[in-house]
Amino acid sequence: QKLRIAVAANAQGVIKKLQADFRKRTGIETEAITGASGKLTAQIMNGAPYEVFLSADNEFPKKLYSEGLGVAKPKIYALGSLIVCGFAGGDFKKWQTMLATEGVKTIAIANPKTAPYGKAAAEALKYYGLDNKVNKKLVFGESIAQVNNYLQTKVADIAFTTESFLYEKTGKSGFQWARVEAKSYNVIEQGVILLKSSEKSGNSHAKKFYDYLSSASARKIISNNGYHLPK
Amino acid sequence: MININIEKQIGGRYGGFRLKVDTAFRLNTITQISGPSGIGKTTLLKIIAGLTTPDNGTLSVDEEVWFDKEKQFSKRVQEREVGFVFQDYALFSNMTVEQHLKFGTNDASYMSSLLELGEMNQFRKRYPKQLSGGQQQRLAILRALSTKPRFLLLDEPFTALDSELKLRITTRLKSLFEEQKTTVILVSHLPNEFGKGDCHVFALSGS
Amino acid sequence: MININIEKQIGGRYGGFRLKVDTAFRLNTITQISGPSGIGKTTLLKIIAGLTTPDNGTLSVDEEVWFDKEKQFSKRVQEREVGFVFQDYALFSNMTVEQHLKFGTNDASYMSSLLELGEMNQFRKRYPKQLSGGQQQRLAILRALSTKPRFLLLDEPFTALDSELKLRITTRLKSLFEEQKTTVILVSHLPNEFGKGDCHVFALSGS
Amino acid sequence: MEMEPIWLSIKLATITTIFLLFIGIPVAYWLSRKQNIFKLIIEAFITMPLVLPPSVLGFYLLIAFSPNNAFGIWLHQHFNLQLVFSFKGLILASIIYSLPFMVSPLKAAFSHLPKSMSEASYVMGKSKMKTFFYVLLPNIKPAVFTAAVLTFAHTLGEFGVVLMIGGNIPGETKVASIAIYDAVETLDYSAANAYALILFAITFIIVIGVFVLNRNAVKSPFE
Amino acid sequence: MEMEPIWLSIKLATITTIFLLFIGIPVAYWLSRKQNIFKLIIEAFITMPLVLPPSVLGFYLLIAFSPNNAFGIWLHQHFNLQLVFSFKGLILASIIYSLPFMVSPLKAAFSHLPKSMSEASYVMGKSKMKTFFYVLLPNIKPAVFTAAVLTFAHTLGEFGVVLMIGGNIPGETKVASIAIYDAVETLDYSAANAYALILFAITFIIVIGVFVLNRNAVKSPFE
Ligand SMILES: Nc1ncnc2c1ncn2[C@@H]1O[C@H](COP(=O)(O)OP(=O)(O)OP(=O)(O)O)[C@@H](O)[C@H]1O
Ligand SMILES: Nc1ncnc2c1ncn2[C@@H]1O[C@H](COP(=O)(O)OP(=O)(O)OP(=O)(O)O)[C@@H](O)[C@H]1O
Ligand SMILES: [Mg+2]
Ligand SMILES: [Mg+2]
Repeated sequence: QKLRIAVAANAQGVIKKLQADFRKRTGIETEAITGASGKLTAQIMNGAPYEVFLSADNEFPKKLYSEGLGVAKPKIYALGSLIVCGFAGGDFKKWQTMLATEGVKTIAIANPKTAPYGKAAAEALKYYGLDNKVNKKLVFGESIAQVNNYLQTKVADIAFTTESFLYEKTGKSGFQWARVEAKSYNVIEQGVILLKSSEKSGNSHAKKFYDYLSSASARKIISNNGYHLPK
Repeated sequence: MININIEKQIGGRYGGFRLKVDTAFRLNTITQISGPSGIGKTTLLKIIAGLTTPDNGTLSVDEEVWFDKEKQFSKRVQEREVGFVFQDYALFSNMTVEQHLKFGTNDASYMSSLLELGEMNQFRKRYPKQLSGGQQQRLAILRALSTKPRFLLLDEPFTALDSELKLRITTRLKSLFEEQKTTVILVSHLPNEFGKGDCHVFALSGS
Repeated sequence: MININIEKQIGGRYGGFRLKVDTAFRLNTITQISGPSGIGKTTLLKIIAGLTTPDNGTLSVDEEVWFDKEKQFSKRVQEREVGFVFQDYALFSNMTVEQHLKFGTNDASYMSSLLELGEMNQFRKRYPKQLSGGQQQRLAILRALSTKPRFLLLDEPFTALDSELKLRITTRLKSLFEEQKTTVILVSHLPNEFGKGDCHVFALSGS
Repeated sequence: MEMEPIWLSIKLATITTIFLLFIGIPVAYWLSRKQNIFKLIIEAFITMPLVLPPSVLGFYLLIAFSPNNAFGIWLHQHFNLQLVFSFKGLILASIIYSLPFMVSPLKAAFSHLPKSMSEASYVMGKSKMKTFFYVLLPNIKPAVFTAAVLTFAHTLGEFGVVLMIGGNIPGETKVASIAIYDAVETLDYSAANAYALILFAITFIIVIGVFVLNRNAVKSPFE
Repeated sequence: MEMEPIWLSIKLATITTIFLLFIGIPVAYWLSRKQNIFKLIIEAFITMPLVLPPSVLGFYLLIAFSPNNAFGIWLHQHFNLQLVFSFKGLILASIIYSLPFMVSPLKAAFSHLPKSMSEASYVMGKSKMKTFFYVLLPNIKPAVFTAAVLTFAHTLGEFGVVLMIGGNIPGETKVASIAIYDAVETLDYSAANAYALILFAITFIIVIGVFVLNRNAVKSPFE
């Protein structure tokens, strides 16, 4: 039985690289089950056979822990980095003014209610006093993955997404982007939790992977794929 | 004797009336029911077959009760051993002529004698849709015979047949009825379908 | 004259045969077609109405061509001004008696005279399912008359009527036909449906 | 809990069902007439959208309707119509998605009607059109109701397609199915339950209403 | 691109369709007989799952089947059956979800059959059962095929329910619809297109095949 890791949709790209590196180092086969964090949480609470859960935020892991489903308190494995990205012409260094211009018709962000990057994007817009000006242009993706689709297929002119989008495998030519300053939104803590079901299965692979996430090589992969690192 | 003493309210708001029948039909013979259109002939046959339930009364065959309103008893349709030729045939559109008969009997030689009787041999493989009106009517007769019923209820069964064909078929039917000791009840607008003097007549009339 | 000279291959693999008709029917009179079951009477009526296409030949009414195989011409069913009483009635199950007639005519007084003719007045509001066999057949006749067709094709239209009712209805029909100058073609197994000497007879036979 | 998504959903489902009645009935009738290979292929194509997960279908529609696309540009220039992130786009997408649920039952029903029924109407001088509306269609009433209910319910519950091409814009494309999805995602189960209950209640009333309408008007006194 | 999800999907859709034929046909027949208020309510309930977004339906099923739940525990103890995150659970969920697509068209078809057809069989001494299988069912063949095709296609494309209670486990619950969803989510459009094409091809073949089977065996020589 392979080790089953539940992974938030925004980390789909990086998890593949982590899995490969982990196998190279330990020989342990893993299986990533991706989905929206909320969905994965609901599943775990109802008996899903996942052993480690990498969430897009830290609220869901905390909730699981408080429900007694975690082996230990969740820890942060990555800090999300919000970018503003698009193919519309304009100066991305001054994206704050660009968003309000005529040339930008649709701006995609993830649903602030369900997705941490959406929440961060909304905070940033508010911080720069843009929320009222661009409200009419906003479209919402179910998850950050859907926002990325809007961007990739160019139905949205601009999108607030995760920096890791830039490392997904499809071509990124023509895209311009800028980091959103960290001060403008609350830090996006992505938590990982080692689940109780890993104890039931009896082998120590889950624990190994959980520990591996804090290793130097894992941290390097994480930071090379569009995330900041926790201290 | 088939003893009939029943009542049934027919039709609701518009032109409803009460069908009352109190009579007895002899077994092992042919009884012909006549009466104006809409008087309740088809309804009476359906009551005998158990397809329609009277509001009141009793129905029995010799000593055997088939229906008794007071005792809340009604013999199941399937157990009455009747054959029925419906006025509108009610053929099975999914079955060929042959399959209709097979549905009633496993006896291959009886089956082919029936096909012979109805002059339907060449249409064995046809579906009802592929038959002319008279051919469909003959199939309806043969299907009713296929189960060798003790009682045969015929609702205007020869209307689509030309007179020569009708004569050939009724003649053959008569000897089959004698052989199988069938009790036949026939609804028809024409007198003496099976030849003179060979049948009892019951005229249904309004009350 | 209705000039008919047509051929049609009937039936496929099993018991197929070739229907050949070469005859002429007089206008403004009643022609009665007879012939054994399955010979093609219904088919012939459908060919006249334009519901079935012959393989070969021509069909014309006086000088007017209705069908010509060589010219690839066939007059549309809707324009042939025929009325048709189908052997199986083909009533509209979604319409009441009244609605059937309204579908053919807007003339309220004609409608009620038709209901009178068919003795169907009390069943105005009934659906076909709620009618007895003979009542359904009368409705089929009335519906066919409702459009005041120039040509009326009747496929065994009186089989479900008792003899007295039939006599009353055919008598009324005859005067209606005279009034409307209807050309009537009637398929029936009984001779002289409209009284002796009043109709021409065409016997359809195999070739 | 907001009520706006509920209204939007009902509006979307109603409009879609009405459109689909207009489209589906003739298409079903046409398909039920003499079969040929061409119709067979059309019929297969109508069923196609079903086999894609809704969100993937939504993705393809997104690309098809995209304003960067020839088709999208054409729509925009000639009709000033923008289909992505708009209510109109949702309607079109729902129509495509629910088409088979409308067409298939109707087609089966039409093919059960006896040919002689239409023949009887033709000889009365009635056109194909008139025959269709006065004779054929009334005779498949139960199937029409069935198809309409399925379509309506299916559109109410539709979610993947709508989410993808709608962009979850409040008051425009944020329908009830998305609201309930959001509620579940955020583990806000009481809101989810409330939405579910309302959707159930609406459907329940509609289904019961339609079935009462559909109750066979013609009752035999013998039954 | 892996082929396993495709096989899993076909297996799921086939099993679900077969089960639903067994369940849906008798239910549809029963519903088509004399209507009463009780049947009406059952019928409304069958339609209910439709109006929920699939993932929300999946969520409720997840809770219902959850091993933390009385029902889930009971299933586990008495049948050693675990319905969440297992292929068996997917089957059950798909059955619930697709039930209306099976039942509704069949019910409409049964209600179109003339009563005299079964009466003719009863007087021949045939039981209700035998009448059903030899007379009624064969006469609604087109509707049965329609319903089966809709159910099959719909199960192939089903996704929200499956994802929720199945959990995307390779070889067990990772069906094609999820694989294609994942492909789109990760912007792997070429894989998505490949999956879509395969799903289309399969459905196309099945639809064409069924319609050819369904082609009316009885052809009038006059048409
Ligand atoms: N679909 C079909 N396939 C093959 N043969 C058919 C089909 N329909 C009718 N026939 C055959 O065509 C012949 C003529 O049929 P038609 O209905 O015209 O006969 P008919 O003279 O009206 O007979 P009847 O007096 O019995 O009504 C019949 O022998 C019938 O078996
Ligand atoms: N569903 C119904 N609703 C109301 N009245 C009905 C219904 N079915 C039949 N009837 C009426 O019941 C009466 C008896 O019908 P039945 O079919 O028994 O007549 P019948 O004697 O067989 O007539 P026919 O010789 O015309 O076949 C008819 O007057 C008919 O109008
Ligand atoms: Mg009768
Ligand atoms: Mg005939």
